[in-house]
Amino acid sequence: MRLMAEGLSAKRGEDLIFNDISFVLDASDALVVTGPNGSGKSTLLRVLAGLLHPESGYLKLENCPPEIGRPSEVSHYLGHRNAMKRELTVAENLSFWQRFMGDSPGGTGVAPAEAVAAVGLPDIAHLPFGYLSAGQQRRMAMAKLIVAYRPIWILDEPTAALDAGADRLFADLVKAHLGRGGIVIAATHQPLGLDRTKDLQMTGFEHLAGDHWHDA
Amino acid sequence: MIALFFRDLKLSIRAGGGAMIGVLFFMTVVAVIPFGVGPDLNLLSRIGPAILWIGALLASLLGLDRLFQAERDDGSLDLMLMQETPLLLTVFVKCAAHWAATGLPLVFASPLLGLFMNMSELAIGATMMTLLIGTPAITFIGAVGAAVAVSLPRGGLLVSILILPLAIPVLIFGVSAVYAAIEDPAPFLPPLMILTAITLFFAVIGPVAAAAALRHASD
Amino acid sequence: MSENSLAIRKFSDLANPTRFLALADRLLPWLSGLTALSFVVGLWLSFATEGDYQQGETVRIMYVHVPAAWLSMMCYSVMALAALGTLVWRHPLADVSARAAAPIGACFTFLALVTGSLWGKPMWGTWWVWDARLTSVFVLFLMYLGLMALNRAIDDPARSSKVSAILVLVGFVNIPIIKFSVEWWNTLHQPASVMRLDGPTIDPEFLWPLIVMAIAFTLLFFTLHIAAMRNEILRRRVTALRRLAARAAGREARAQ
Amino acid sequence: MMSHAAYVFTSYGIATLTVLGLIAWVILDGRARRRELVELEASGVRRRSAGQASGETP
Repeated sequence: MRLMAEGLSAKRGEDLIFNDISFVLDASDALVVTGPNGSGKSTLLRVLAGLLHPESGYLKLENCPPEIGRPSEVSHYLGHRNAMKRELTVAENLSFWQRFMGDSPGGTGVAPAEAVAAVGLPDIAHLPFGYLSAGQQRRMAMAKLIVAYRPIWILDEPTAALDAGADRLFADLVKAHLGRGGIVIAATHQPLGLDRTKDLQMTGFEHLAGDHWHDA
Repeated sequence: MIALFFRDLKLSIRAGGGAMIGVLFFMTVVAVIPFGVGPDLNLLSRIGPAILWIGALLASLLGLDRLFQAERDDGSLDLMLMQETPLLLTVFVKCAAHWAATGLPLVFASPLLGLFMNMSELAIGATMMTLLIGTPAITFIGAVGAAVAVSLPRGGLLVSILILPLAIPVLIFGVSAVYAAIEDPAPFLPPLMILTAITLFFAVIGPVAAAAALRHASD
Repeated sequence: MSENSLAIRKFSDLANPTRFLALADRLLPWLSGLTALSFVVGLWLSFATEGDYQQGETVRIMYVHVPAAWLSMMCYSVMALAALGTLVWRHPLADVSARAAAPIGACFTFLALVTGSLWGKPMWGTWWVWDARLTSVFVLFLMYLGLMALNRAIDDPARSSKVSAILVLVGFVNIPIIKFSVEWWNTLHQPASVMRLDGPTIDPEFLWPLIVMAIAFTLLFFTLHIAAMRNEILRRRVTALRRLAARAAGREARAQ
Repeated sequence: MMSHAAYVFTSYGIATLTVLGLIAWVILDGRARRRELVELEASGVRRRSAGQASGETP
């Protein structure tokens, strides 16, 4: 499994956020995207997750099973929001995502109960999601990553609302995933505590790309 | 897909869900009409089917903007866009769940309100049948409006303005089918068949346009 | 214009707003002159011919009403074409033309409705009659208002162009259904005692003013459409520059 | 009841009013945009290509 990005660039509205970004990620590689606020980290991750059409450049998956159309079909995306319903209990949320997403070829997800234990909150799976604190909710969102197997993980500031203990726990999860030959792309400020990672420094605002409106 | 259907169903029945609001709004609208129109029964029985249909149309328009807005607010819309299963199917299942949660209760509430309108059994039966066939069409068109207005702050009001002109044929054929059933000369079947055709037509156009709109609206 | 700019070059050089502006500036004086001329001829013709034996003077309303109704339909088809332009060929100016055409289309539809009802008063005795054609034009008017409300609600043109294009196409697909259902509805509720709207069979004497007025209206539409597109481009240019100013100010603040 | 000619006159009157309204809207809108553009130019916001040397590539 190899993820290749060539000359990616993306626009938000009229502004060009980043230009000509390329990288290659092999199995058990980790890419940490750093950069000041508003430098396009989240935009890049949304492009990688297929949620935003890149203005130019392309994203390709190599030596992966043929029926995979877009890289986004085999990737998890953990954004700022937790994608969990407040009224449903944690167990219902997790089992829904497990049945809805299903497993990508080459791996199987763990049972919700096991996933909740893996993030260190085994006994509150029956509570409605709205009752949990921000840190607990973030951990449950991470539990969603292992409920359904996806080789590529795209994480947007995963450790935002987490305390030190949870950080270490999350780093173990990521290490375990990399150990199984997965790929991780994380946009974060604090170091993830991983040893071998590739780095991508986002420079930020390129220039106003909507030039055809105000150009000569 | 079935998981999504039952989850949405569970969600709309749970506390925050929109199921009850639609039916209550439908009842209040229909209950208020006689106060405006006056209590004479034969007038009410003549306009009964039309009032029921207009009430059902407005009630289903009411709950529509929450269709995608809730998903977008908590981030699950992003995950749905990424999945391998075509977005079209996901939108279709969400519409079916929304219809089951809000449309179906309207159909079950209509006989009770039919009595309010002093409608004959035949008219109540015909209204229920046409509502059963017609309300899914409104949900499917409404899905397009909801998808278009998903990224707008006050999208809710816009949905009904955008969708009303498109829902007029459904209203026309629904009510004309009921009147055809009541007055003998006019045949009941043709308007009903056309109504079914419109529902099937929107069952295709709705999800296709809504999926395209969602894909473009995700910034 | 830097060649490797990211806007996608499409079939004609019109894709570049600046060349479009230059073309518009050259074309508009000619077009407005032609429109004025055809209006003068049209009005003269429509008033020179004597009234119809049955309807008397009111037939002259037809010379305004029928072209306005045609225009409202033509304008929606122009918008549907523009919607295709945005979605299929990703033409940057397509959304501009759709956004510029909406208010004009709405005004023509409003005109068709008003003149229709003014024509209905002397002949059918009521201001508004639920004739099949009037009703479907009214529904079209509602769709125009919906589209204008949508365009106004989404402020960021880049994101809203595709979404409103989809809605225009969905509306366009629905026009035949609405037309059919209104025809059905009209015949159901009202036995066809209503006089056909298009009045007497058109004999050549009325045909000429009608055709000339139709041409005049069409020219008027294109003049207004190009001028409105020019305004829309200028409006986007202003927003782009304002964003540039904000961005530049932001950078200086960071630089100090 | 208004005489027939009155209807014709009113309908043409409304038609001209609407058309004039449209033309006025287009002209005024255009002028307002140009005024804004002039203000922006005056306030030092250079159009990207008009301002800097042409050498700068995006």
